[in-house]
Amino acid sequence: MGNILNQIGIENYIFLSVVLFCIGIFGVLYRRNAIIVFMSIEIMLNAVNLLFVAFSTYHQDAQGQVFVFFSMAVAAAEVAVGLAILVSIFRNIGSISIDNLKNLKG
Amino acid sequence: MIHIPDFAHATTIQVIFCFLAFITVITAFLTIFSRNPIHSAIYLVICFFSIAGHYLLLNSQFLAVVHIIVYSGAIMILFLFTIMLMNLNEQREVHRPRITRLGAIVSFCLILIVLIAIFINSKPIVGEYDSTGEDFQSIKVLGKILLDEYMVPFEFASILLLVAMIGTVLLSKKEKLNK
Amino acid sequence: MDTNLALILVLTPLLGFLVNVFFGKSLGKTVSGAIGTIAVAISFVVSLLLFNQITSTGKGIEVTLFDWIQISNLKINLGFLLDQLSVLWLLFVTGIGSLIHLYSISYMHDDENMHKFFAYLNLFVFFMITLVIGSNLLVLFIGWEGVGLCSYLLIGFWHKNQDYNDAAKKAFIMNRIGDLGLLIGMFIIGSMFSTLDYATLKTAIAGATNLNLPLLSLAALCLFIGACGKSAQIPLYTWLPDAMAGPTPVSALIHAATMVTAGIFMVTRLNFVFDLATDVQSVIAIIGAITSLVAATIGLVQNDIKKVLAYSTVSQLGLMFLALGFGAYEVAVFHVITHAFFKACLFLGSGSVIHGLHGEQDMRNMGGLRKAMPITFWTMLISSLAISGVPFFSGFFSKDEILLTAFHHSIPLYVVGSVASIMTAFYMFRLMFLTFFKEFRGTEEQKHHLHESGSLITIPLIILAILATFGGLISLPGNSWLNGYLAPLFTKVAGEEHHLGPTEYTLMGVAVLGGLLGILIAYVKYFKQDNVPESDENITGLSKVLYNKYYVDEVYDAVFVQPINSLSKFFRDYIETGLSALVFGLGKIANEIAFQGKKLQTGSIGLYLFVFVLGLCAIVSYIFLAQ
Amino acid sequence: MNVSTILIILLIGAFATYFSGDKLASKVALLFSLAALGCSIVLLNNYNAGENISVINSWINQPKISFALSGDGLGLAMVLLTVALTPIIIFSSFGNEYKNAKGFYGLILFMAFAMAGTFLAADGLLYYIFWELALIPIYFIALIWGNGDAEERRKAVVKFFIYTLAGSLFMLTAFIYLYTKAGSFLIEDLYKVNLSACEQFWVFLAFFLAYAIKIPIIPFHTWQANVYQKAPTVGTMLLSGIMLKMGLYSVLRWQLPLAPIAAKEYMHIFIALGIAGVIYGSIVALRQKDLKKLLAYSSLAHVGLIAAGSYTLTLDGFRGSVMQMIAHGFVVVGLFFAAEVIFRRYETREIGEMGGIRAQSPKFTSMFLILVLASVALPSTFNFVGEFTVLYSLSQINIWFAILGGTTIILGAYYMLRMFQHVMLGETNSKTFADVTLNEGISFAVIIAVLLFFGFYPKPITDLITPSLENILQVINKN
Repeated sequence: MGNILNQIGIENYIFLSVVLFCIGIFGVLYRRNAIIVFMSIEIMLNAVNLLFVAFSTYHQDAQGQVFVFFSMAVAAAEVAVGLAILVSIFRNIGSISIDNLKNLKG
Repeated sequence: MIHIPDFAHATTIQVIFCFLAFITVITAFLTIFSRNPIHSAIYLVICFFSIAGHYLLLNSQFLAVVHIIVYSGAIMILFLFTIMLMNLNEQREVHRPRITRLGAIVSFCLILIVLIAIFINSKPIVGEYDSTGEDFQSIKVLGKILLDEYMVPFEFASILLLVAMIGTVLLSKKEKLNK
Repeated sequence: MDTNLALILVLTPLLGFLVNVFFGKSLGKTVSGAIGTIAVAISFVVSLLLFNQITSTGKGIEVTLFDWIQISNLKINLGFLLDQLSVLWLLFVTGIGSLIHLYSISYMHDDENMHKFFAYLNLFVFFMITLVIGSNLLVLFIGWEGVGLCSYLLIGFWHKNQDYNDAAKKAFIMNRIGDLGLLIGMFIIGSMFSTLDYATLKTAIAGATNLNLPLLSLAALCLFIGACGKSAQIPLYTWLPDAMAGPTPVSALIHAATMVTAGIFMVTRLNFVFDLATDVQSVIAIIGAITSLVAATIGLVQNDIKKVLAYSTVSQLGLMFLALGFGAYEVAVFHVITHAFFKACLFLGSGSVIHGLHGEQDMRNMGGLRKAMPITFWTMLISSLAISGVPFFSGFFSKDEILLTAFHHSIPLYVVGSVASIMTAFYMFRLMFLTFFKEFRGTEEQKHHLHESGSLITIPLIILAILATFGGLISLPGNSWLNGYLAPLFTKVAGEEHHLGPTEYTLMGVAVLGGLLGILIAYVKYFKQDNVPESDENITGLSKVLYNKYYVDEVYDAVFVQPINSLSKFFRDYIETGLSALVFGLGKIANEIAFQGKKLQTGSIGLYLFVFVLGLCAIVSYIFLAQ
Repeated sequence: MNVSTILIILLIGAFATYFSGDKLASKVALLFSLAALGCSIVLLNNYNAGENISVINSWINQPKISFALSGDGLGLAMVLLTVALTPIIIFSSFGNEYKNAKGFYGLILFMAFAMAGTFLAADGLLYYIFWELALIPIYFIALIWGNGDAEERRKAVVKFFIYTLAGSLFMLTAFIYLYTKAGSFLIEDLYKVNLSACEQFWVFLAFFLAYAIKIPIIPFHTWQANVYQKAPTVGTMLLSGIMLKMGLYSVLRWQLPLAPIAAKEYMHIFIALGIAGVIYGSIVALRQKDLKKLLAYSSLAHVGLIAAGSYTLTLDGFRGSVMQMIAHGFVVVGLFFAAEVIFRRYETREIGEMGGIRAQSPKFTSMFLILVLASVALPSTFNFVGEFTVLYSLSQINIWFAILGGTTIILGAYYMLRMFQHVMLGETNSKTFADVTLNEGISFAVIIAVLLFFGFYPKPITDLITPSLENILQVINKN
């Protein structure tokens, strides 16, 4: 099988992941709901992962995919801990709006 | 120049790609814009599935499967559980100042423009793609690399997950102790 | 042998000092006084031995003890040089010193700290000997500052009175101003000739080619400033009258006979330097003459018996500097010696009077003491005649020589000196008439206690009066033993021997007449007309200016002391706090930045992310797009 | 036996004192400080006999830091000053009761250890460590056992601490920069580095900041007076007697040889700064109401002169300033002790509340007066030898420096005698003033004996320090 990128082009993947990444940023800025913010972060992570895989193919090298593998592990851990924190915050203050999470205010 | 797919003479793969990309972007947007978190989560699942489709398209089956398992299977379920646990099915975000929206839109546009500008600027790097036909992304190869070259990080990843698990348990448990 | 003699000479007074300091209190007053006196007397005997040796061999003795200070290009020994000049000085320092010690046993007997007094006096003699016999300028400087210290201690001897302490402090500080000059002079000489040793310096200067004369003159000027401080010349003379706050024997020893002549000693010692600096010599002569006149005018109206003598001392010192300025070193030395005799006698006599009146120093409250204190009267009269230049007393010869020298060099300065001499005669006899003639003007109680002082006081007076009478014999005009004795010291032919021609006799006559005129005016004013000086508030006009010493103290206070004090206050209150605030200000700025910066941390993740995005865009576009 | 023995004795002493309990602490501390003194005298003998008493051990390989202590004349002289003053300082505190005495005396010995280490260290980083180590004990001594309002004291002490620490950081930077050039922190290697004039300027400046604050040279002196006033007298003695000398010593040992071109280029500025300190310190001292503050400003004036002497880059200047350092160390300890003696009896440091002490305490007066006179450099005291040499060296650079610097003998006499007059003289004070006790007398007598002995016979010290100063001068003049 020939290289798939010959038919699609790496630039399209780059465009796609850039757009996805921007959507993620947009989501973080736009939404106040911490869960949605989390989801936006996941979108950003996936945008990057996608790019990794695309370039892995481009370079004919498995390293990129290995990296994605690890990034998934990290994302899983992060989500687990992050959601646990959210839950406990929700229990404490009854809201998960990030406007209420200003304990770091100087 | 940006390579614009020619829809009239598009190959199957190109069509599939365009379709998947469309779904990905749309669902990502919907994730963000839908008022109900549950809907968001469901859109996100679709988004993840489409990304897994991309992986398949790129011929990395292993990753696609892992992606579906981890993201759609584990993470999203976690999200859903959490949303349900918090009873977040109705919209709670009342106040959303205009400045926030403006900021969000500005950053979105800005980063998009910058990134694309960079990409266009560095276009010459993108050249023809050659294939040696060498197998580099089958499960067999990946497994070898993971357990050979990346043995230690791999183990660390497991430790990380373990720690995250313990941390999560502790985080949830402590509240009960306090109350 | 010589080393031992020199060490005995120096260390006996030091030993006396140590004994008196550590055991004086337990030894009792008389014993401690005796120890002090004997210590100085031993030094006197040693001086006599040395004098004998030097007159017979005609050569100086050099004693080097050990290296003292090492500086790269000059090595300074702690060593002594006993030559004609220093032995001469030793003789009258230790001689008059012994007499004054003897005198003090009686004079200070009522003071509870008598052992301390003797300790200080011995220390003074120690330092004075060091000053005189040091073989280089720095050893001289030990003595120089040491006598200043003793002067400080003794002026402030009655330390419970803060005025006295002020006077002591003033003396010390004014001396230190001079000392700085001396130090600078030493630095210049040291860097020019790489030595501070007199003998080496003399040969170095004699053998030097291409001398940097302006620099040498500067050195000489600096040295002269030092001499000004110590010998109370304008502009540094104001401490000496104030120094009369000390016990009278101190005034006699330190502030009349010995310490104040240190400046003359130093200039004489370094005659080879001053001979080259002719400009500086003129300065010395002019300052000497002016000092002499100014002090004499102030002396005219003073009512405190010791103040009169103090200004008289300043005036006489001025005359000595006048002689020095003309390079007539032996003449100055001659006057130093005769002046030491009669001024010591006068001070001791006034001390006797004060003692008799239980501390009264104002001449307006004296009078008629002639009968009660005959010995004091006669000795003081002799000394007054000597200082006034009445023929055949010692002062006549020495003062006449100075005026002669002045006449040969500069008529205006001669006139100034002569006027000062006439005034001297006037105020000295004003003092005599007010103190010893007419009726007693003090209280009844004082009158009741009037008595002649004891033999310990009168014996020194008598000896000094004899010396004041016959002291002039050591340098008779035309046949001077002193000039011959001192000749080896000087590079130039020791002054031109004055041939006693008609000019000289005329001048002598003029001087004698002037002196008699002064005495006559005093006689008319204070004996015939029975005037008593006005009380302080009635003094007006010129007398008031004179009585207040031309307001020099006030001027110094306004020009130097007050500005420094206000500067100090300004520095303390503003600059110090300002600098401190500056340092604290840095801390405050950091604090303020933190405080303001804190506000940036709104806790709003949205804002953080927005800024983060902006930053990211900026960095990324800089990296990738800026080429 | 080598110089590290002194450090070991002092360090062990510090711990032994701490563990000996409050009652024994002062005696144990005295014992150990005397042992250190004895040890240094033995070492001095060995050194004079030509024995090598230096130590070089490698310590850390990467970066290359050695445990190097040099036992040359200069270092030894300064260490002698330290270990001679430490017993005096400890002994002088015998009349006071300190709570938690074991900590107090332990810290004193620890500080002596650090200061001796600073004087001996022959490795840049080791030196820096000792240098900063010396700061810690004095911080606690001043903070815990100081006097006056606690809040004000804390403010003064923290200012001092941060200020000096900030200065030292510049020095550390300079050392690291030099290390990148030399590849070693050893002083010999650092001496060999050839820097360009520009680099030297910055290195010089960095060192200068550290030392100017420590010494202190105006206008970096603002910490001084307050800390001197607030610290317990023992702390003040340690600070003024020894710690200031760390800065002055370091100028000679580190700053000048490491940046000779810059030193030559800018020496006039720094001499002028030193002399400005002389005049400024003297004038400010005139109107001080607090005895310890007055002495602090007098210290400022004296160290200004010493610093000026060091910056002349002549052998005379170096020699004079080292001698003056030693002399000033002794005299200032004596003077602060006198202030303490008065404080023990009158419970005040306000000059206005004193006066009329002389009549009641002849011995104390004599001793105090001798110290005052030594401090104004009366000939026959050691201070005169130092001051004369320094002023002479200044006169070789420019006669005006000598004249302006020489005003110290006038202004110094003015403020010191003024102080003496108001503290000691005048009408007998209504409060009784017991004369010095035997203990106090011994401390005074030792200090006075040292000052007078070396005043007449400074040769031993000159001979000790001259070779090493010549070496330093050689390094400075190598190109």
